[in-house]
Formats: sequence, structure tokens, C-alpha cells
Amino acid sequence: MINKIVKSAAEAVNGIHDGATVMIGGFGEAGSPIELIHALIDYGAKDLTVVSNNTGSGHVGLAALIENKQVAKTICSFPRTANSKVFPELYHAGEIELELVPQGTLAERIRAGGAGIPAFYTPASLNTPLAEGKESRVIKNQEYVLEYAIKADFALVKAETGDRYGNLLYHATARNFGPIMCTASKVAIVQVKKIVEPGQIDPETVVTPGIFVQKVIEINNPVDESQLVEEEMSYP
Amino acid sequence: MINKIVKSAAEAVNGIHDGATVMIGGFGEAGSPIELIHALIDYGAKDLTVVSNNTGSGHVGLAALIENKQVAKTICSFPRTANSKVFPELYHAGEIELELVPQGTLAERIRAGGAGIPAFYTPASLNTPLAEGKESRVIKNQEYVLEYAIKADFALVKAETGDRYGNLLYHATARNFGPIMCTASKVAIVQVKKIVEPGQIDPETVVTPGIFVQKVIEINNPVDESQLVEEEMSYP
Amino acid sequence: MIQTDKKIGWDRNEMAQKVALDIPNGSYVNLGIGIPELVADFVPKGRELIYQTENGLLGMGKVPENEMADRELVNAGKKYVTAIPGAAYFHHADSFAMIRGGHIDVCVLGAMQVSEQGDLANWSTGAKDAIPAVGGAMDLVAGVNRIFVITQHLTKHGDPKIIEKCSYPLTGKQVVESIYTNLAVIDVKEEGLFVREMAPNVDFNYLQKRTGAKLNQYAQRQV
Amino acid sequence: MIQTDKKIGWDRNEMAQKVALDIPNGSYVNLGIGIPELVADFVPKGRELIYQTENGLLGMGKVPENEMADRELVNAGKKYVTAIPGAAYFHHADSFAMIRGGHIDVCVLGAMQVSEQGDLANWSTGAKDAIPAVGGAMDLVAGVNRIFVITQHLTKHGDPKIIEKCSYPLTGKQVVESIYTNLAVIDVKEEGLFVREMAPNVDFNYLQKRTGAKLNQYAQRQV
Repeated sequence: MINKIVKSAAEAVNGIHDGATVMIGGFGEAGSPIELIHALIDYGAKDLTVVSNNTGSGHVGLAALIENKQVAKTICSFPRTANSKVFPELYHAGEIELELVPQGTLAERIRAGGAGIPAFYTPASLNTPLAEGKESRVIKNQEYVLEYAIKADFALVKAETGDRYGNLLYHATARNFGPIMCTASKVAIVQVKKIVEPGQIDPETVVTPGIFVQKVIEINNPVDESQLVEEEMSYP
Repeated sequence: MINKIVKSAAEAVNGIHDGATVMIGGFGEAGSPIELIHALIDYGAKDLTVVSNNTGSGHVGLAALIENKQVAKTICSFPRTANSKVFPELYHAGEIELELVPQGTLAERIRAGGAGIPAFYTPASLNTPLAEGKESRVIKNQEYVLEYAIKADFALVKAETGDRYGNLLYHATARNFGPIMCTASKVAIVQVKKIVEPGQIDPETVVTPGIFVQKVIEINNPVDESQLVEEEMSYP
Repeated sequence: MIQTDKKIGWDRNEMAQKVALDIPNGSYVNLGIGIPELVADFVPKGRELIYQTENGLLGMGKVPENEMADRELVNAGKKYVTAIPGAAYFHHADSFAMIRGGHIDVCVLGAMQVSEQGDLANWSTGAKDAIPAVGGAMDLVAGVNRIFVITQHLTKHGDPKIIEKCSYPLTGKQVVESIYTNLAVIDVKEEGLFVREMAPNVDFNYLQKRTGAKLNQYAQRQV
Repeated sequence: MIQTDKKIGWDRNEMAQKVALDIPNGSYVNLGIGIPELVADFVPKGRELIYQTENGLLGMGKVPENEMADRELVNAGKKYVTAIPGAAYFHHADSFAMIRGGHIDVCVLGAMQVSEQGDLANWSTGAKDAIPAVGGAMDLVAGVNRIFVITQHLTKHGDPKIIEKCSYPLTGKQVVESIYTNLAVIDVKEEGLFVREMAPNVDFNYLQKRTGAKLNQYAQRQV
């Protein structure tokens, strides 16, 4: 029997090695797999390259992972947000590397990584500093920038519902990068609010087919990141 | 009010001009928009380039469109099937052009057309006759073929459920090329079995968001193409 | 009667209203963060627009009553929003396929600078100590058919934002169609900048003085 | 006792069974049309495999009772199938993302020819009057991690299918991992073809005579 369900967040993140590339889902706090991130802080893997749209808020979740000096490099589109304090400090101190990527290009590079497309052309960032040093090409009288796929060793993703095959449903705009990150990583680790029996998810509505998922952990009541940030909590 | 619903198949295909590129959904008979194709036969547009996985069965649907000499060129992955009689004859007579594309490359080229990606690299077809004359490139020690996006003027697609915004649900493996063809064509024309009010389709389950669809026509009881083929029916 | 306090220019709502009037019925629209968000409040009666937010929602609705806020239903500015009946959720690659693929009709963005060729700078001052953050702006200007900019005519320091050549790093080159400021509506044409409308108590000289690029007048006023 | 009618080789079911034994538990598998489809009937007890069909279904189930057939639920060979509980439907670009992206563990395909380097030809004889049709074969061999070929050892005309160099147009170069024929199981290694197992009443010389490329024996029989 195929069974991708694991019993704890600690078991879920077990094996994330130093130097790994880790994709972390979420757009701000929506879809951020905070319990998995905290488990990764406990686990302690260092020198990580993190691929994520943002760099976290306050002193919990992704921000706490960065604050804990486990991240050597981030690949993201929007590293500063209203509540991001940790990243700016380390960035100015030269203690964390940043690869800034336009959001759509970031999404497409991740999608390409999962789809076996090593590189593609896009009009985004042309004639801007973010295209500097990149190859460009004229196709049908328009110029495009060559961009390469991003793959990862692991993905940490938050979804709503899952089954033992790894099939996933998401909730609202918490979907964001989750589905493509599952496809682009060797080991996609997903926290879901609810685990159901195979067949309880209508095959017409599956968002992430189980083939893209390696571990599922049920976290019934994930903490409310926004609230933790407001309350100035920190982890660990 | 936005209302993409049209009243007849004739109205749906109205405006498809001679020389147009038309994507036609379907994998064999599953998802083939036969009523729209028959309306296009009645409408009479000629010199069409048809992008479709197959070339139709018997003497109805896509095969009838080809038999009626409306198609100058087909772009497809599998032009011969057990019941395809029309295409082979015209192909041997030199009356129809064929661009043969591996199925996954066909799908990705259409997806790219809809996603504003003008070209991408793929490992498929490398070292085969289908890569001859195509540019290739080594990326991270592996060689890939450069493939270009396909766009169309129109798409004819079959779905299950639609609303006035053009949101669509599909049925089982009739989904196949429908969603990506809607994205890659200027005017996506969709026959659905049932039209519902906006909001009746759960936003979490929408397969084709309405933005990709221009016309929706309700065909409650589409004909059974397999049965028509068995009965050796022909159209018109 | 001496008018020493006569009002010059439009306020933010009036600017947003000008933009709203220029968006055709049935359009798919992406609104940037800030003043652009106000545009949704001024859609003329009888028009229906569909709002896309690049973080995965087509059919964004109004701001929710506070107690109804869903923490996982946010817009690109990470504010809580709602979904209209007929909305659809999708992942980020599909969302930017929508944007890059030319399916969004209009995008309304803020600006730091706009050049007379329609170049837009709105993501970075290029300052060495700034944390660069680009978000989806470059994809939006590259992919959306019509880019409207809504902005104050001058910076907080009184410098013109509409200039010959952007000094800040570009978001995109030759992408802006029209600029809506508190002083005027200006179209970006191949031949240069053309003033389509001026705000109350603004005249051409007044406007030109506050603009860092040559302004043109339409030969015949457009109706 | 003289055995004039002794059975030589395996039948199709036995060939399929050999393949089935080599597919690890939990694998995601794409089965080609024809003999490959039989593999699903011989999955050893205790193993669960998930079948993908490239026309948009993960979790393909058994052939339906005739009266239950859904005309829009077909496999890549356009035959009616079913979906297991826990299945998922998706569109063609997502399906081939799955294939090209290396997510399918095993693909079992038929063959016209296989070369000693593992080149596969299975889509066209290259004849001038033939209608070329490739389907998803090239994407499958390029993207799936392990390609198993299941085929009769000889063509209908008695010619070897396993040869030094394919004369037919290739589907992919150096893609085949193992070949399962009615006479033997043969592994494709960098050093050449290695016979892993021979069918009843087949010996090495018999096999070599019917093979158009040099066969090797494993130094030590693998268990």
C-alpha cells in the first residue's frame, strides 16, 4: 500500500541536509507552512538556499528560519514586506545572499523545473537591471530574456486537504506557489489541515496529483502567523 | 453585464475566417466538440490550419471538416487512428499538409502560446527525425531542442459545465487539450453540456477561468461520435 | 470675490474616477497597490469589470467586513479581500500565464517615474542601501495590453515624476499608455506626451512647468 | 521420451509477468498500448502501482464492464477505462509536465527495434507512403526514468528486433534500460547487452542467433 502520511512535523522534515535547496510555499502568510518551517528550525539544517516569494514576517516562520542563520541564500521576488525585519538586517550585514526574480518569472522557472523544461524565454525584465548579464533573443520581432528552470531538493508546502497518495486541495489564495513547488522538488513535504481517504477528493478537483508529493502531515490547527507577528512572538 | 453565452452553434462559429488557425480540442472522440465542428462545416471557412491531436474518425466531426476540403494544414501528434480514413487519402494525394509534433511538445507549445512564452527547450524528439533542422542547445550537460509557441485565432472546445463568465469544468479525460487551447487562442468557443449561474461552480474547482473563454454555447445532448462512426454516418 | 484658496487639481478619488471611465465594460483588470485600488470604487453603472490579483484569484471582490476576514484570501498587497460569485483560484504559474499571455486588458499601476517614451520605474530607487523588491510589476508591464499609471504629478519633494528619461531602474521600457495625475491626464504617443485633459485651475503652462519632459497639445481636442 | 513439441519461450502473459516483477512497489507507471497493458494484470500481491495515462489521468483502473463505459474516460489507446479512488484528472500540458519532468518511474513500451545502445524505434518504419504518427512516445522516452521494452524477439518476418543500430527512425537515443522478449530478459548496459534471464528451452546460442547484436553474459548470475 502506498502511504505518504507521516506522524509528526519532525518526521516530515527529517533528512533535509545542510546545503539543500528548499522551496517554501506561501504568499506572505497565506499558504506559509509555518509548522514545517518551525520543525526545520528544530532540525537545524544549515546553509540552505530558500526559494520563496517573500522572506517572512516578524520573528516566526520563514523570518525565524532566516534569523536562526540557517539560510545562506534566498531566491525571491519581494524580500521586504511591512513586517519583515530579519532579512533587511542580515542583507545589509552581507550575511545572506539574494537572487531577486520577477514574480512571474519565479513562478515560471519553478513550473519549468517541475515540467522538465530546462529553459524558456520571457518578455519580463527586458531592459531592466534584472536582465543584465542574461542572454536575450529576438523572436518574431520581439526581444525576450532567457531564463532557466529552478529545482529543489525539498519543498515545504501548506495545503488544505490531502490523502495517503499525496493528492491535495488548497484553500483560496493559499494555493499560490504550493502546486508548482511540489512539482519542482525531489521531496515535497506538505502540511494539510485534514487527511481524508482516497476517493474522498473528487478526481476532477484535485489540484496537486499525488505523484508530486512525497510526505503528508496533518496539522489540524495551524498557528495563525499574522497573530504571532502582531504579538511579536518569536521562534524558537 | 458580462455575458459570453451565445444562442446557437452557428452564432458561435460566426466570424471564423478563411485561412484562420483553429485549435480543436479532443483526444480521439473524448472531448471532441463535434457540434461546433459541424457548425464550422456549415459556415464553410476554408484554407484552415487545424491544431488538434488527431485527424478525426469516420466521416463526421474533424474527419468531415477535412473531407470537406476546409483544412489546408494540420498540426498534430497522431494523425492516423483505427477509424481514420479521410486524412490518409488526402495526405497521400498531397492535398493536406502535416506538421507532426510529439504529443507533449504539442501540449507545451500550446501552453506556451497561452502563457506568453515564445519558445522553450525540451528533451523530447532529440536525435530523431522530428528534431531535424531544429536548433538545439546543451544545458547542464544535456542536449535539448528549441520549440516555439503555437497560438491560434480560434479554439473549438468541449466542456461539461460553464457560466456566463466563461468559467469551465470538464469531464474525465475529455479535459485533455481543452484548457490549454482556450488559453492560446484569441477566440475560444466552448460547447458545454450545461450552463449554470455564476457562483454555482466552486472557485476552488474551476479548471478554465472565464478570462480564457470568449463564447459559450449550451449543447445539452451532444451526439455520440463513436456511435456515428460505427454507423458510418457522414456530415453534412 | 478673491479666491485665494481655489482648489487646484484632482484628489485621489477624482484621479481614480478618471481611470475608471477609461476602462471598457467587460475588461479584465489588475490593480496595483495604493491609489490604483481606488479605481474599483468608481466603475460607471452598467459596466462590469473582473479584477485579477496575481497571487491567484480572478474575480476579486470587495474588502471583507473585518470579522469575516479569511486569513488565506488576500490580494497582491496581502490585504484581506473577498471573491465574487464566478471567481476562480489558481496557482502562481497559471496566474502569470494569464498576465504574461496578454489576457489581462488593463493594469493600473503607481509610479516613481515615467519617461516621455512611456518607460516606467516603480520598483526601486536604485539606492545602494535599499532592499530591492520587484514583485510582479515587471511581468505585468511586459504582459498586460494596456498599462495606465496613476500617480501624483510631483514627488513629495516637489520634483517632476514625468521626465525625459527615468533615472531610477526601469520596470519596463515603452509600456505606459496613459498617465493619470492630480493635475492632468496625459497620453504617451510615439510622437511624445499629449495632454488629454487638465484638472480644474490647471493650465498648460502650469502643467508644463511641473513636468520634466515636453508636453504636447492635441491638435483637436478629443471628445 | 522425445519432446518434439516442447514449448520454447514465454507467452505474452509470462513476458508481462517478468516486467511486473521488476516494478517496485509504489511506482508511478505508464503502460504503452498492446502487450504493455498486460503488465497491470501481474502486479505481485502487496505491491501497489499507480498508472498514468498521458491523456490526462493518474490512477487509471481496470477496463470497465461494457455497459458502464464512459465515452469520455479513455486511455492513451482510446480504449474505455476506469479511475481508481484517489485518481486525478488534468490537462495535457500538466500531463506531459508529469512525464517530461521525470515524475513517472517506469514506462513500458512496445518496440519495432532496439539497438545495443538502448536506442528505441517504435513509431515509424520510415516508409515513404506511411502516415507518420508519433503520439507521446518521444516525450515518454525523454522524460521517464526507466524505460522497459516488451516485445517479441523477432519480427513477424523472423528478423531480429534487437540489433546493432536501428534502421527505422528513432523514438529516442540510449533510452531503454531492459528488454523483455518471448525469449529472454536483456539489460542494456554501457558495455553492451547483458542477458539476465532466458526463457524455458532457450540457450545462449539459440538467443544470440536470433539477435542482431552481440549478447553478453553476466560474470556472475544476478539473483
